[in-house]
Amino acid sequence: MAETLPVASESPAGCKARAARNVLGQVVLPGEELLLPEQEETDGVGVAGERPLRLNAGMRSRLRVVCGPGLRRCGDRLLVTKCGRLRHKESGSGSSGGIYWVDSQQKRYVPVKGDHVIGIVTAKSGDIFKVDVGGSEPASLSYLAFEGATKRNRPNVQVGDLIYGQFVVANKDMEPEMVCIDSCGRANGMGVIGQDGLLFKVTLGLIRKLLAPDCEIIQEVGKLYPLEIVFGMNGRIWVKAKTIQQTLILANILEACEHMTTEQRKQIFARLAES
Amino acid sequence: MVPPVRYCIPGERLCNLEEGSPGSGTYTRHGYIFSSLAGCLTKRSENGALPVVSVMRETESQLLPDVGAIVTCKVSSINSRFAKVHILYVGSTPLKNSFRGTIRKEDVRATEKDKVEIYKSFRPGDIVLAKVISLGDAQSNYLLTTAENELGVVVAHSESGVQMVPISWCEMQCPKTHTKEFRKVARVQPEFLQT
Amino acid sequence: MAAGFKTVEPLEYYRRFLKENCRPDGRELGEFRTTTVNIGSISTADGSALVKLGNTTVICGIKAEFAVPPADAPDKGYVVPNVDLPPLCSSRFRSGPPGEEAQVASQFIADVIENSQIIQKEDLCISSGKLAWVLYCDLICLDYDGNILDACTFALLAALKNVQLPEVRINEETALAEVNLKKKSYLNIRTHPVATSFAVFDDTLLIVDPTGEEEHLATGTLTVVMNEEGRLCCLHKPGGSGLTGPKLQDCMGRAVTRHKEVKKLMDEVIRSMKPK
Amino acid sequence: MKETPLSNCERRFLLRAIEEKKRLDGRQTYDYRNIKISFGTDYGCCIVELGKTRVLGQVSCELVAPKLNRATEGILFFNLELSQMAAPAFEPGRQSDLLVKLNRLLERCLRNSKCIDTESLCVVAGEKVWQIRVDLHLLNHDGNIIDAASIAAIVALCHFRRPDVCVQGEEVTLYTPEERDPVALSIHHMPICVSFAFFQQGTYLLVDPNEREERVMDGLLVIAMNKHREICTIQSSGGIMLLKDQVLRCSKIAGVKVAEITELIQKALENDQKVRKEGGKFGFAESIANQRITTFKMEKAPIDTSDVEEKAEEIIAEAEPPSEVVSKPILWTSGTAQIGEGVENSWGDLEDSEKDEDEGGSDEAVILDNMKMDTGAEVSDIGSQDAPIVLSDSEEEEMIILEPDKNPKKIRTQTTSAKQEKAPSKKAIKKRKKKRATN
Amino acid sequence: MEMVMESAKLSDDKVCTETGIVESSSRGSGCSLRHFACEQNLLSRPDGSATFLQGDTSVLAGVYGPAEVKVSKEIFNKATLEVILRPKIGLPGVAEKSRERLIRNTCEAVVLGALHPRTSITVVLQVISDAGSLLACCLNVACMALVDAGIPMRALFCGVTCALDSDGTLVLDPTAKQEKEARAVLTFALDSVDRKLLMSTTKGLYSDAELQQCLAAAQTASQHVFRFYRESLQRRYSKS
Amino acid sequence: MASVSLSEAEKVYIVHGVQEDLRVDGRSCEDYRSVEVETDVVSNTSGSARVKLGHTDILVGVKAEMGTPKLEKPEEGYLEFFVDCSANATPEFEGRGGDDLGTEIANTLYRIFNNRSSVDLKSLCISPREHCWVLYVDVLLLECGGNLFDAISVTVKAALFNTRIPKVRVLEDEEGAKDIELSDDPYDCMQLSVENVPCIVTLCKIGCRHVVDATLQEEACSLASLLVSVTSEGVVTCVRKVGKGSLDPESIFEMMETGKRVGKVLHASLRDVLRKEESLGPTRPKVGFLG
Amino acid sequence: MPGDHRRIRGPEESQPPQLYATDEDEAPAPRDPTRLRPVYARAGLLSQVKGSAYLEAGGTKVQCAVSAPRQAEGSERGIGLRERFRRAPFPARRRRAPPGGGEEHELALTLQEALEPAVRLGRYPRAQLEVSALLLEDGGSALAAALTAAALALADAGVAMYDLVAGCGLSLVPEPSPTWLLDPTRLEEERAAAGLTVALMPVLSQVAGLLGSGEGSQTESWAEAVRLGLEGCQRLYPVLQQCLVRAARRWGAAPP
Repeated sequence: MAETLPVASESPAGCKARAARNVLGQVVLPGEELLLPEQEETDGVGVAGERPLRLNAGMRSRLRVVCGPGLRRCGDRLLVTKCGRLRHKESGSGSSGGIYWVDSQQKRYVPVKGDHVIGIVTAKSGDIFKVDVGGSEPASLSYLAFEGATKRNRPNVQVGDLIYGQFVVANKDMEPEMVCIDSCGRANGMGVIGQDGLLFKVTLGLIRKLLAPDCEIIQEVGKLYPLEIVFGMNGRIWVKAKTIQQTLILANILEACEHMTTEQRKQIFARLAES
Repeated sequence: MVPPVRYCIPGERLCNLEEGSPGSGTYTRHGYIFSSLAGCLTKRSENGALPVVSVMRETESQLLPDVGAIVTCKVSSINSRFAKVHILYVGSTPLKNSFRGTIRKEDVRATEKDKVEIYKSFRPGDIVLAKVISLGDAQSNYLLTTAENELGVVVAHSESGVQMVPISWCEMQCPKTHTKEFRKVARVQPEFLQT
Repeated sequence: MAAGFKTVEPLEYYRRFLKENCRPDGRELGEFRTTTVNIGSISTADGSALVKLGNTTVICGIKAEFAVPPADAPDKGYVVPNVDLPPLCSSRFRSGPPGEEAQVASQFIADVIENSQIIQKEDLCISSGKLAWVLYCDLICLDYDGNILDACTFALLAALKNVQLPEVRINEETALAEVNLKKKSYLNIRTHPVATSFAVFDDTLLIVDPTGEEEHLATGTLTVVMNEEGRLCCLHKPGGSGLTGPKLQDCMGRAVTRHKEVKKLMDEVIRSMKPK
Repeated sequence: MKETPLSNCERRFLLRAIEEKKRLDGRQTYDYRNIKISFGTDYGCCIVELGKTRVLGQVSCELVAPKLNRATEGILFFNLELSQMAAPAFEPGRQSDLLVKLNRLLERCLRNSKCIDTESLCVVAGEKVWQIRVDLHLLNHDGNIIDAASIAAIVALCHFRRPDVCVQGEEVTLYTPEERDPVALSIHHMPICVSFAFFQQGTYLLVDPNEREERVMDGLLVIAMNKHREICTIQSSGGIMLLKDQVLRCSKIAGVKVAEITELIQKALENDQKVRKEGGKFGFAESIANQRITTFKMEKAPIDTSDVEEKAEEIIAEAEPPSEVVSKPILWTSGTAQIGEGVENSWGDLEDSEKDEDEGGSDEAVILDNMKMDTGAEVSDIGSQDAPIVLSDSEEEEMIILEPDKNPKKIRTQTTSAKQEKAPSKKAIKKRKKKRATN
Repeated sequence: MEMVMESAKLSDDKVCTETGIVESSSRGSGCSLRHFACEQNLLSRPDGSATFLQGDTSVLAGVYGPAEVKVSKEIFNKATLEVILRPKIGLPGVAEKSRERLIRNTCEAVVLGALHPRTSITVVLQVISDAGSLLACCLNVACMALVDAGIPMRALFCGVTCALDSDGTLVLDPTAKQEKEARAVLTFALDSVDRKLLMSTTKGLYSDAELQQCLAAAQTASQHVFRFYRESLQRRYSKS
Repeated sequence: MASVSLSEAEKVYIVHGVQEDLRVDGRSCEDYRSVEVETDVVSNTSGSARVKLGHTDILVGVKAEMGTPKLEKPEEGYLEFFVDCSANATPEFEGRGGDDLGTEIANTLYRIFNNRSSVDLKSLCISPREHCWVLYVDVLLLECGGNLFDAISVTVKAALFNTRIPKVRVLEDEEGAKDIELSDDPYDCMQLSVENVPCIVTLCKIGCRHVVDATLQEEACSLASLLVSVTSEGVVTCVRKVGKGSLDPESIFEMMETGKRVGKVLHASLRDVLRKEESLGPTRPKVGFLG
Repeated sequence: MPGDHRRIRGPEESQPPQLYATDEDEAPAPRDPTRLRPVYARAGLLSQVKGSAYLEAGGTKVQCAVSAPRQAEGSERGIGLRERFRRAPFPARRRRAPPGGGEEHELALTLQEALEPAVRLGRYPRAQLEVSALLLEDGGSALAAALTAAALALADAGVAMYDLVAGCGLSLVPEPSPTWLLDPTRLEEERAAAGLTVALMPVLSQVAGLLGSGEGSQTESWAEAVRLGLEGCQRLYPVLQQCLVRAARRWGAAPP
């Protein structure tokens, strides 16, 4: 009664893989499989046939293509693991390849090495701070990871303070570790965030949108009032304008951007500009 | 052919102290040696000295990790300061329910302790040979060390899930992807893992 | 030392055996462990049975008591099954109220009773709306080595077969029950549901009657409960790796044979109980 | 799971905003957030949304025996649940202080205010009364749980219909909705909680605080009131001192709010009534806002299942039929049998332990016999318990079967043969016992 | 102060939904799914949330994760998945527990927990109203909520309930009334990649042929459900 | 159990002392510490007492409530014991710390009262299988200074002695419906006979001798002790070995004898004290924190 | 009742039919007060625990198990030996709804206090040995049987001990002629005026446990009971010995 058949071979429905290139910018769902450019010629879209050069092809693609969030390599294809729009960025040289990722609107943050985030100090223990970054476990931040900090003069950080920092260690096996200095020991913008101003949360999708180069939302917001603003990849935004009122308005606009089409947004800004 | 084995049970009086010296699995009381286990009696005497009387159980008699014991454990979680492990074996006897242990950063290596980085020494899932240095107090777990050449990682899997082969005292390599990963590698690569 | 390998790499260890179409305990993939049943083990219970599947041991004791029938069904009695996994059956379990596993098992047994109609609740009614029997079926696992669902189902069936209820009359004037403990009669067991459990290995390989370890390593399990006409009264697949129609069909084929085996065993035992 | 901590700057900002009479969501000091009431298809079921705070209410009933001291009154039971869905910090099945506090407040607001006519819930005095159970589930926690809960509770109670009953002597008959229209509860008035959050030792106050505001408030004053401006319960927590006129001012505000909310509730109820009467669509499906891009609907979808039969037949045809070979059971003693040879199994064979019980039986006989002569001999009898040991030695070999180096086949045959010659003897013993039992 | 009140819209077609009489006649072969509706991301606190309606059956789900995990429940190489099922009336009992287990194991089959070791993924399900095929609805809402929370999955899954009435005719997505009258009720969970059976639980007696038929029917039905998933998700991302 | 940790030296000192029949606080092996008994200390109870035995301080309140007799004993009332190990007795009782000890003590109390002679349960019955008095005995540990069991049993006895149960009349109307009438005169009430209520004497094995009424320090030196409940006639109703040590048979027999001897004396003195307390009546000066 | 929603519920209340039985069961037959019922003991039956023992004395059936030492939780105070005693719902004539509450707690404590003297706890620092006894059928002297079984289980688990522990139950036949009966049956226990359970460490001849109560009687009578009990325990010893040796043989403690 017990026969050994690998799953894949007895899955007719599963193989309707589309070419990654053709679905760029479209909504993809978990479970979909995407073909990488170099497989397209070897086997036409959809047919999962025998390919002598597969491993070789696999090797090549492995060298070129990087799987961003929401994608995983399965065999020589990409498996979609999150729902959202498929994005692609050319790697400096290679024509195809580069980085593929899924742009989803999730709220929960998972630390990624190099990300800049806003954290809340929850505890001091020994020579480290515990910082809540909205991930599954608090990040650790060393007393010495501040500009000009030494064993003698420790930075003045209280529990409850906001920290703008960067992850130096972030992988699934380790407790994340952040610092407030860059490679050459400079703060450049990182460190404790001012005592007033307002902190609020938006989806990670929106943050990515806002941090995208030449994002017009930012420009428009900038036109409204003079302001200080900090974006954390973990979906936290800290904003401060001259008055409470202005700060509130800014915060509400940015939150609203979540579900506004460009036109709607334009109108709002227009209205505010008048008032 | 061996003489018929004598089985004895806890509390059984074996002999008085003149006839033998108490070995494992026994205790003495009022000048007599009593058995404290259910097992079979063995007398062994080196060069005419008093025979050592002890009671043996073939099945695992050792129940607990003890200070100085070599234990086999599995890394459960790590952070920059220490690695948490589950102790699976004491010596060669498996534990029915695993005990938790901790390998602190400073106990990973014998030399250059300050240069040690935990995540360059262990990863969750690794199988590690270690030695018990203390039972820890009420709160903390067993404290373990790998600061010996013979101690450290004996089995580790690469990202692609393949068992890696050690290539130096601090590196292992995945035979499939040929990627190298850092580990605190134990010198003896125990054969038992290739059954 | 293979033992070492076994605990360090249990899955690999198993795969090596399964490649050879056999298992570490020497069974074939489709082979059950020795099944032993002993009926009437507990004299203080109104009905009892002890079932062993290899190491797995389940004892079922049934106690019958009086109660007022449920308001919504005045001519029905109660059957109250509960599975208990005490710490002594495996160090996995802690003492205290039933854990998830025990609750799931209890619910499964309750479903089997309900679906298979093994006894009609109407048979338990003594006087409509006034008095009915409650059958407390307590299943206690003494040794947990996998596949308790099969063991429990069998133990329950065997114990029910063994139940003898005393004669009850309702005294007219006092309207109280009068029990004659001397005169007892067997329950009317309508069908014989038999459970057959499978474990799925690496999403593909089906093995029957998994041990505790096998269950632990398996990527999914499946339990089929069938009655003598080959009708199913339960297809219980709690998640795990996916199966296709044909695979299911295989399982049912095995279940049919298993039912024959068990039925035969039951009849044998029952016959042996009859005073000669 | 832990709550995300509140940062110092948030706290400071909130307080400063409040001083400037500003609120994060742009409300004025005395503004409530939007209230949305939607009903389920079954009676007594509603969802109340207070801004982002959501509460699900469901009323149910059953016939029970009344309380001894209240023979002619129905029973009201309230239960608010804070499920983890509403906020990560809520642990399932834990009676937190907050939960206890809220439930007490609800009971004071709705039971002690006698807003439900419990006398009318009596069916047979001292025997059968209706127990009305109000289950409230917090679905999303964005502050001011109690107001939302109290609204949900009273709305659900108003919306609820209980099956009609009639009593003839002893007989109590329940009618299904098809037989007789279910009856509504008789409700005297509608108490509603209004919460006031106080800041800076009571210098500033806000109506309907949201979750962030609650986190920075010093104290809370809850006033339960009906539209006749009767206060049903009032509770101040957080240990702030309030001046008399502060409380009076709050009660005035509460009066206004309650009036507004009551009106809203009645509108909602009437509306639902209307739709039901006109046989239109109702229930939550209708209350989902279609314009939102996060929502999507699909009408009834026909599905072609014409081919399932042949599919099924195919599969069954392909599967190989169940094997006919069935292993033969081996009977050990009456009441004990097994299938399959004794593979590894540390419980020894049951038949062995069974047999020992029988030995026990036979021993009993022995003891009884020589008990007559003298009891001293008995010790040896107990000793003679190792009779079974001798017998069960056969089963030692079975342990050895596991050893791969040995040849299992051979030994098995040995053991089984051993068993076979054992079995009958045991039967004999059993018979003897039976006789003893019978006479 | 402003108050919004959502009035239930009237609609032309007069199918009275709570008494399934009209249905059962309208679907003689019984082979249709009731109208579906789904709203995502409707709760502010959880990381992901969804509500799912099949006819008048509706369930609400909230998902947290990957979040912190209790040390006692920590698993070193994968996420700890928890499912909490909350009945509408009274406290959860044994029945809920065993359903929680069914749903949890189904989710585990598709969630890529290995990507987030030593974290917890919690799915809280709240029954809003039960008008038949409840378990199926629970499965569907759980899946949508997981997607909304952005939990990595190797496939989607859906639940389909089939009922066999006394004369053996097959009814898909039955109402409470149909379930009550049915001789057997089978509920399956199927995955989106190769339509395999992930979970099954059944009531009543039925033959193996009937089982295979129900399974086949469920597989056909699942395609509609998955299309529904896709369309609602496409709509959701239409503005980003 | 509340306990102190002692150094070896301390232990040796105590043990040797006991050998010489000379205890740290100057008592001999069979002496009790001074006992302060005070009854009627809690107003809203049917009876209450507070006992100070050295540092051990126990408060017991008895509440008589009407209930239905147990199925198996339709003509009897019954007692319910609840022991509260309040955290201010010792920090170890924080949270659920004291629960185990609490149940242990309660169980022991059930044991010593689980016989016909101790209390006349029949007298607590109002109308068979319908109504009876239930005596809820609440024990509150205020401070643990060793020898809890003895102290508690004494307090319970005192509280029961102090208990007043209102008289009730069962009126039966024509169609046989029973109706119970509580007499409204607060002084018209019945009193339990505590003549046969036993007291516990705990004998603590220290070295090869045993002492009564051990202090915490002494308890720390002893591995095992024997708990004997004795009535005023010196009849033993309950024996129990306590502690993780073992005892040799002979010493057990000795201990029982001692227990009996000491118990009789204890009862005698307690009786006098209670009589005195009562004779003073309400006039007596109330001492104690609840006075 | 706590944990009730974790069990499948029955009716609110139910009574055993015995209450309505028309005929009362007969009084226990007079017998030699020193007779012990035949005992069947077997160690090492269970596969999933460190050590186990099944003991059967007359109608009484007990299963005991010892789990491998657990790491004692920092907070947990029960370092050392931890006893659990459970009676299955069906051993007595009246089904008792779990959890057993007070009684089980007391018996567990007695077991624990009676076994602690025999176990060399010093050998198990910061660990917890869990012994659980399950009473399958109560044919009288259940506690005693549990005691003996637990001791066997400990020995079978390879726990270092000073000595075994054997338990014996006794009950006092009420007036007119009060006599102590050794190893009473359930019927005898139900009619007894007083009951007593003694536990003995046979080799060291030390009393490990003692628990008795009932209608008051003179110390002499109790003393006599204890003596009788201890003698009973001594007579049990050979059975235990045999049982353990057998177990030892079974797992084949071959000479090294």
